[in-house]
Amino acid sequence: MTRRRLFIPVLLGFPFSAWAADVPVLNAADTAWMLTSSALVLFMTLPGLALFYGGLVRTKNVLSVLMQCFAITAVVSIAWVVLAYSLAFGDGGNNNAWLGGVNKALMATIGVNTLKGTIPETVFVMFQMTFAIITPALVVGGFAERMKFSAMLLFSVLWLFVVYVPICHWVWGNGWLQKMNILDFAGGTVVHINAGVAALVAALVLGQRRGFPQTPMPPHNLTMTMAGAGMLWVGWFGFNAGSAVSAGGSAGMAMLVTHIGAATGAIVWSFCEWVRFKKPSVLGAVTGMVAGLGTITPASGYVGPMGALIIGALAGAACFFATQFVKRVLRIDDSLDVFSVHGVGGALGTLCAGVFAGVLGGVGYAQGMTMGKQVWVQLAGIGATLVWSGGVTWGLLKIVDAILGLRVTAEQETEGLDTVLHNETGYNL
Amino acid sequence: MTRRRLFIPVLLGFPFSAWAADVPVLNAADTAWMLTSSALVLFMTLPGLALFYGGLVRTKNVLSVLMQCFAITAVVSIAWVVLAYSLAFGDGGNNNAWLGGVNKALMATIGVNTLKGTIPETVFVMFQMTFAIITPALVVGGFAERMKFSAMLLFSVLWLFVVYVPICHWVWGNGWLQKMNILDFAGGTVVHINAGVAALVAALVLGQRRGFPQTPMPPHNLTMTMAGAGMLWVGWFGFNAGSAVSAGGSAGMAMLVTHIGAATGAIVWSFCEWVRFKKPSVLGAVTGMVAGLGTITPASGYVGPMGALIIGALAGAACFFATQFVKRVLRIDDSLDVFSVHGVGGALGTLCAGVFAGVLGGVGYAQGMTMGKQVWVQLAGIGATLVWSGGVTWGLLKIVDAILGLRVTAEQETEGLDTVLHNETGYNL
Amino acid sequence: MTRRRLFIPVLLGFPFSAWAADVPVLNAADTAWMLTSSALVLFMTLPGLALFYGGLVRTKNVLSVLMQCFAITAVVSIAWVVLAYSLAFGDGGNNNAWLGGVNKALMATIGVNTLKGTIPETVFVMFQMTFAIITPALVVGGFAERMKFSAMLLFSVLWLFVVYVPICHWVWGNGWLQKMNILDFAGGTVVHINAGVAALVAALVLGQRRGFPQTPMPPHNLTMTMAGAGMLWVGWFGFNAGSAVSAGGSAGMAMLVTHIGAATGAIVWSFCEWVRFKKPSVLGAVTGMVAGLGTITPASGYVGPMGALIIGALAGAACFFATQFVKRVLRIDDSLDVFSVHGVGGALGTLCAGVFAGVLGGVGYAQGMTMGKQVWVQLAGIGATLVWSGGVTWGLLKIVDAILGLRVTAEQETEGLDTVLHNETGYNL
Amino acid sequence: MRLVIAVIKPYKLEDVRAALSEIGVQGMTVTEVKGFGRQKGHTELYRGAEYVVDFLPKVKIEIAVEAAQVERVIETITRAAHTGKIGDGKIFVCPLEHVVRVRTGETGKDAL
Amino acid sequence: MRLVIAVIKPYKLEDVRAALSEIGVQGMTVTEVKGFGRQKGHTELYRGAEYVVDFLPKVKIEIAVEAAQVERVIETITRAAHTGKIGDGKIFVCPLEHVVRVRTGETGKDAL
Amino acid sequence: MRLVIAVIKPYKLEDVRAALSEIGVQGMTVTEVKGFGRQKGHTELYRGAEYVVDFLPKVKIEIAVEAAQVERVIETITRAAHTGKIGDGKIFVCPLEHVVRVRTGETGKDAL
Ligand SMILES: Nc1ncnc2c1ncn2[C@@H]1O[C@H](COP(=O)(O)OP(=O)(O)O)[C@@H](O)[C@H]1O
Ligand SMILES: Nc1ncnc2c1ncn2[C@@H]1O[C@H](COP(=O)(O)OP(=O)(O)O)[C@@H](O)[C@H]1O
Ligand SMILES: Nc1ncnc2c1ncn2[C@@H]1O[C@H](COP(=O)(O)OP(=O)(O)O)[C@@H](O)[C@H]1O
Repeated sequence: MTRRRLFIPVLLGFPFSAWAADVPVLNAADTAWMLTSSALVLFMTLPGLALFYGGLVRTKNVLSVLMQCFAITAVVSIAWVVLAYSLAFGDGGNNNAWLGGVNKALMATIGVNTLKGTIPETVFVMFQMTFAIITPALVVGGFAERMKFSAMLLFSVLWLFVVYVPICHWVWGNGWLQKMNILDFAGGTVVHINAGVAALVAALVLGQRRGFPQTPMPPHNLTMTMAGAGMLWVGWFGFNAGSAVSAGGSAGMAMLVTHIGAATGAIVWSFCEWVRFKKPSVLGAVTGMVAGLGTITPASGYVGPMGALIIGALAGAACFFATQFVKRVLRIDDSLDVFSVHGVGGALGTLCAGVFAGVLGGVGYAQGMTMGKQVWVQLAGIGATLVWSGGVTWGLLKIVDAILGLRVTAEQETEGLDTVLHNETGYNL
Repeated sequence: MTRRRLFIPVLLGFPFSAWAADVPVLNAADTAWMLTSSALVLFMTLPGLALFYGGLVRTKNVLSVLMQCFAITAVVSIAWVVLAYSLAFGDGGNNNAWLGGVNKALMATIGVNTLKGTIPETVFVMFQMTFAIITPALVVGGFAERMKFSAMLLFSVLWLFVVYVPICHWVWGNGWLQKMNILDFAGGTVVHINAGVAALVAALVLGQRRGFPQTPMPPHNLTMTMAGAGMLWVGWFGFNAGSAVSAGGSAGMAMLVTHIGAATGAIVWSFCEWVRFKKPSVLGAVTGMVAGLGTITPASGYVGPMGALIIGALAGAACFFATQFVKRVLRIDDSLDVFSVHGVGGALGTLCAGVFAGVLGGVGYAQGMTMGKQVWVQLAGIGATLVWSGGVTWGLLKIVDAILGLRVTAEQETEGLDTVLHNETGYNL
Repeated sequence: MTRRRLFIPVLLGFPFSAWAADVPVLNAADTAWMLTSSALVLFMTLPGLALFYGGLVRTKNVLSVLMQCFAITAVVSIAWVVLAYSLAFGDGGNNNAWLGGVNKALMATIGVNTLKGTIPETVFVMFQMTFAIITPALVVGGFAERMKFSAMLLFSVLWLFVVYVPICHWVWGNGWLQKMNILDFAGGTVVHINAGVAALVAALVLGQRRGFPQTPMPPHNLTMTMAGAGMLWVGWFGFNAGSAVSAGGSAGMAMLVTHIGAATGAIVWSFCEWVRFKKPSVLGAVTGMVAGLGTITPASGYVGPMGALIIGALAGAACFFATQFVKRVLRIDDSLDVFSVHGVGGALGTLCAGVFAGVLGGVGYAQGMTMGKQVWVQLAGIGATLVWSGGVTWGLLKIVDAILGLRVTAEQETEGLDTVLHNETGYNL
Repeated sequence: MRLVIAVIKPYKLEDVRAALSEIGVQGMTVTEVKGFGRQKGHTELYRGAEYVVDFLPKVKIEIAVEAAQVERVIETITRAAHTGKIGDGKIFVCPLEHVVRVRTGETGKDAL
Repeated sequence: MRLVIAVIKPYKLEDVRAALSEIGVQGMTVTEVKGFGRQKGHTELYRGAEYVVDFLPKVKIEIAVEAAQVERVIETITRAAHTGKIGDGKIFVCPLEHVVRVRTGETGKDAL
Repeated sequence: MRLVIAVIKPYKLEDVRAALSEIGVQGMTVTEVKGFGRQKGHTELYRGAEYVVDFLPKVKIEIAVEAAQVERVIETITRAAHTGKIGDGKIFVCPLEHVVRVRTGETGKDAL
């Protein structure tokens, strides 16, 4: 019994084995790991992502970026508890293919002893909340240094409900994509493609920062970015290994392949830089790491170490060239390259999950699936996310623009958002 | 056996099931979570609180604040192992209502296999130690930028033994307040009111910093403060969810309500700023977060998500106005607003624990208690802490002043404590 | 049964009880703790050590140090998965006393359900990988601010295979030292002596930085160093308590003694400074902490709290005087004092493990060992590490020098490695 | 010779530098300064404690030129740094007796 | 016109600025500098490596004024910056030939 | 009196200060500046975005001296700051009408 309870989820590669559903029993070890994972994923956003992003902007805007990450964390958390969780993971009845229900709004029916699989549902709520937080926070990179704080807040909340929640439900809430057996272990579609596309659309709708690309806008503090990068790497273990929702072999393998993806991504990106620009840079290395992590994310519960090596390598190269292309050829001011790294990486990884689940020590496919079929399902998931996230994000931005206006004035942008929007300055050294 | 050992504590949802008490058996899952929690709470102080505080002072004093947090950590740790733990959690015999005994001094009788409930006592010693560390570290905010290092050290050690240890024993060491069934899950009285009051008294005894309030003393590095704030938020999961001393539903709910408290506190404080000063600030948001966390702390194991929403909201508003009042009206230089945030928040939270344990999905009261009775007990705890902490802190400061002198000279204060006390400067950029 | 499985490892104080080897069963609680520990130890390097070291160098070289730590992490990770792990922990057949085999190269035979003791082998691979990462990263302190990036990379990879892997195998991979029952719980020989000696040799081979010791080279950002120090302290719990490879009493005691070592080390070093230089410094306190941690590391699974007090105190004093001696008397530019702190501390701790395992609440010796015999074994381990690490490191540096050249030009060193090697600058404030 | 000292808005530095290069100014020395004048500063608020920041970030450019060039240099800077908004800055001209190039020991106009 | 250059202790800046405003000085330019003089610096120690820091943080104030005002300005600064302790600083006065206000092109005293 | 303004390479500051002390220069004021001139800057690359940094870090030293001393001071600085490589820097000399020591009110050469 014990063994089955522990290994079934592992073999199937997703959280709740049928068995556990029948006879829900709390597993304290799984709970311990999920409590830890939730802390790790929140750590990715605060202070991880905040520092990673904050270091990349100019001094006069550093607080505005930290504030955006922080405010999104606070506001999304409340929205999640009040309604979003229920819409994502509640029972949607007949429409469940598309959206969950309101039965769990305000955490109704969730008590101290309510279980979800082998862990308390409160922990599952927390864990999933941290994903709902970091996704809109990633989008910040697309409109950094020029968006109004009020507009950013309104947009992020709307986006959570209209973009994140549905896609999350489709893939993890027993929605239509999950029914098609899509393989997205920790959020290639839900988190990375989603955030990447939204950031690209935001960059296009808001337009370039004043002076882009002529004026140099070098990162104001790469040591801060590096500190954030380290935290992202560590926190990502909770993100991916936590997505096993149990403390067993699946979590272990997920952690290992995640780490391999990060390392390979960093190495390959640095290698590309070394060849192309003669010198490897710190920013390049950490960006390659994020690319590797974003790419391995959807595959992390399905592939083996060798698959991870290949995925990480592809990620480093693909995201490197995507960044060059968007920045230098298309001249789109996706300020912190969210699309090139997370969008491209997330799509690549979702595709690779379909392939490498079947080879090089992958866990294999669900009954009746073949690599061919699986790849089609993966493409469906990628396509659906691209279309929904791209289209709806565009619409939301237009609405918010009509209501509040998206962008600060030219003078304000020149003076810097920190003093203009928050009456503060980052440094008084 | 296995199943019972693993699941009973869990099902009952609190630390030591009667059963476990009779036949103490190690629960590896609880142990795993408590090891993690201990790491998380230490992380709150180093580097969390150190950075949070360090960023708020002026450049010339940043190292002095980091040093105070660090030195307190080191010195309190040794004091804890040598004697303080025993006085707090040892057996005080007939006087046990007031103070523990010396039977566990020098960790006597504590071996590799000694258990406390379902975890090794060594882990319990560590976990409680991290609380004993952060409490005096919080007090630093009251006398920052002007206190002698030697005086700070002596004061902190005395304070640990004469103020922290007794109160800790009363509430958690089977002292008189625990016997009265006070509800203080993770330290509203022991940690927050206690630190807040001590900081206020220290601010009054030492007096204002030179030039306060005319001279501007803006935070020298808000990015550092934000980094610390993120670490505090994450670490607080260990603080509150760890206080369940088990990896089950109680820990899960504690983590969820803790998070809700932090988010609501941040939102409400920012809202107050937005209305009152036209702009929300980063410092305001993170301060509201700390207020929410400090306030939910005593209630975190007893209330439900909706209760947490209300508690967090009250915290944000109450602490915001308290800060304005102490700073602008009373003109007390509680330099980093420890009293307004932790003192007021801790008291508010301790009171709310008594109320919301009984409603909105709270876990209810101990046998024979009603909301009315419970509120009285809570008030008794708040009052006792206010009086003891306030009075004894005042006395200790007078004693230390007589022995070493509390304050650096005017010249030294002008030059800055880093070079004067530590022969170092924070930045050589 | 259960009890035996849980406590045998504890009593013997090392990972795999014979019993567990016979009937391997996954223990989810141990797994949860080891997943967490792996994250904690990676956190020590990124961002912990990177920030700790980065803050100590001059502004113009800060990125080069961050890059070295980061690149080592990435490259060692891949090398570990591809071959190094297998050579360290694989089966070396007849030569197993000296080196492992290639049977686990490319993670062959390691699947989702493969166990190592009570945890998935993937987790064991990850945990050990983090040790293989931080060891060469520590060496960076010896050649900081003057080494070519390419040479650093080549050297680190060669060093991993030729120096780290063998010593790791001797001590933990059933090699000759383990067969002699050497007591090295978490890496006094494998990690600290090893890194310390290598750094010293590197400092000698590369020579002093230009202008050393006349020109002042003060740390450019001690707040960064302090932040890193806090992360090291916290992460070290994973390093030492994780080395129990189970979530039980052994891990608990390891965490407690580790913490005591850190605190005492910091206090004693500060005390020495106070007496010797009239003022205690932040850098001194954190260096003493690292000294205490490095010293307690090999002993952490064997000694009791009182033993830890003594070990920490010895560490603070010994490393303090060693630093003065190397810097002021020998005038060797071991730039970040790796040898004085890790080398001296590691050797001291390895010796103390042999002594304090037998007294003051130590866990005692393996059958047939006495304190006398044990001390000889410890000395053998120390000596072997000194000789192998010292000699081979010297040879490798000569080889790399011949191939790539070790050092940047004088002009480049004056301009700073960040712009010269990486086309970046740390700060644009 | 003259030492032309211009205090301008930071984000105008690049334009000014370019404009000066065009008219053949070989070199200049730039300092980040804080300016106080008619232009009002901004307010900062920290937990309700209010600070009026009177000093605004400016950039000071020092250019040693031959007397003959002064007019053109002034005219060039004025044009390049001009926004018409308060706070555009000032140009000061001081007499310069002597110039030496450290590298070569050249003096006077050859040193410029 | 004259360019008055004062090097003072940093924490005296606010007093000096206020005092100058009172006597109607409209503007000034401030630079953070490091001063070397009779006042001794402090020592820093890092893991036993000792560094004597000779240079002390000072603030340099540059004020362009009409010749007639110079005396009052000097007298005002001296009073406001005075502590009587070594290191109070110095005031230097250089001739100033020409002033231009970038915004308006005004020159001479109108530009001040 | 004269105000000697030298712009040199940062890592030469210590040598120059020492050399000046030897010839009895009591004090000086130092400012970190960015220099633009013949010496070329370096390139920075961030994710493929390329920035040419024309401005190089330099150090500006201001020394008030008696007219008689000027020659020696110039000669001393030139020697101490010299590397022979492009970018060594420049020395400028301006007339100085008046000096006051804030602490004592002393003026002229006594104030130096
Ligand atoms: N009398 C002065 N002496 C030195 N610098 C001045 C003086 N007046 C103004 N400045 C500098 O010029 C800058 C711009 O002046 P300000 O009066 O704000 O606007 P405007 O240049 O439009 O008159 C100030 O920030 C200050 O740096
Ligand atoms: N000859 C000089 N040239 C330029 N600046 C000087 C000179 N002498 C002193 N200073 C500046 O004045 C400051 C104060 O001078 P110092 O001799 O320390 O004290 P005091 O002003 O009391 O004589 C110095 O730190 C330096 O910045
Ligand atoms: N005309 C000038 N006015 C002011 N400063 C100048 C001028 N020309 C050069 N400088 C300063 O001198 C520094 C060195 O000059 P540069 O032409 O680069 O080399 P060199 O001193 O060998 O001629 C420059 O970085 C700049 O700071």
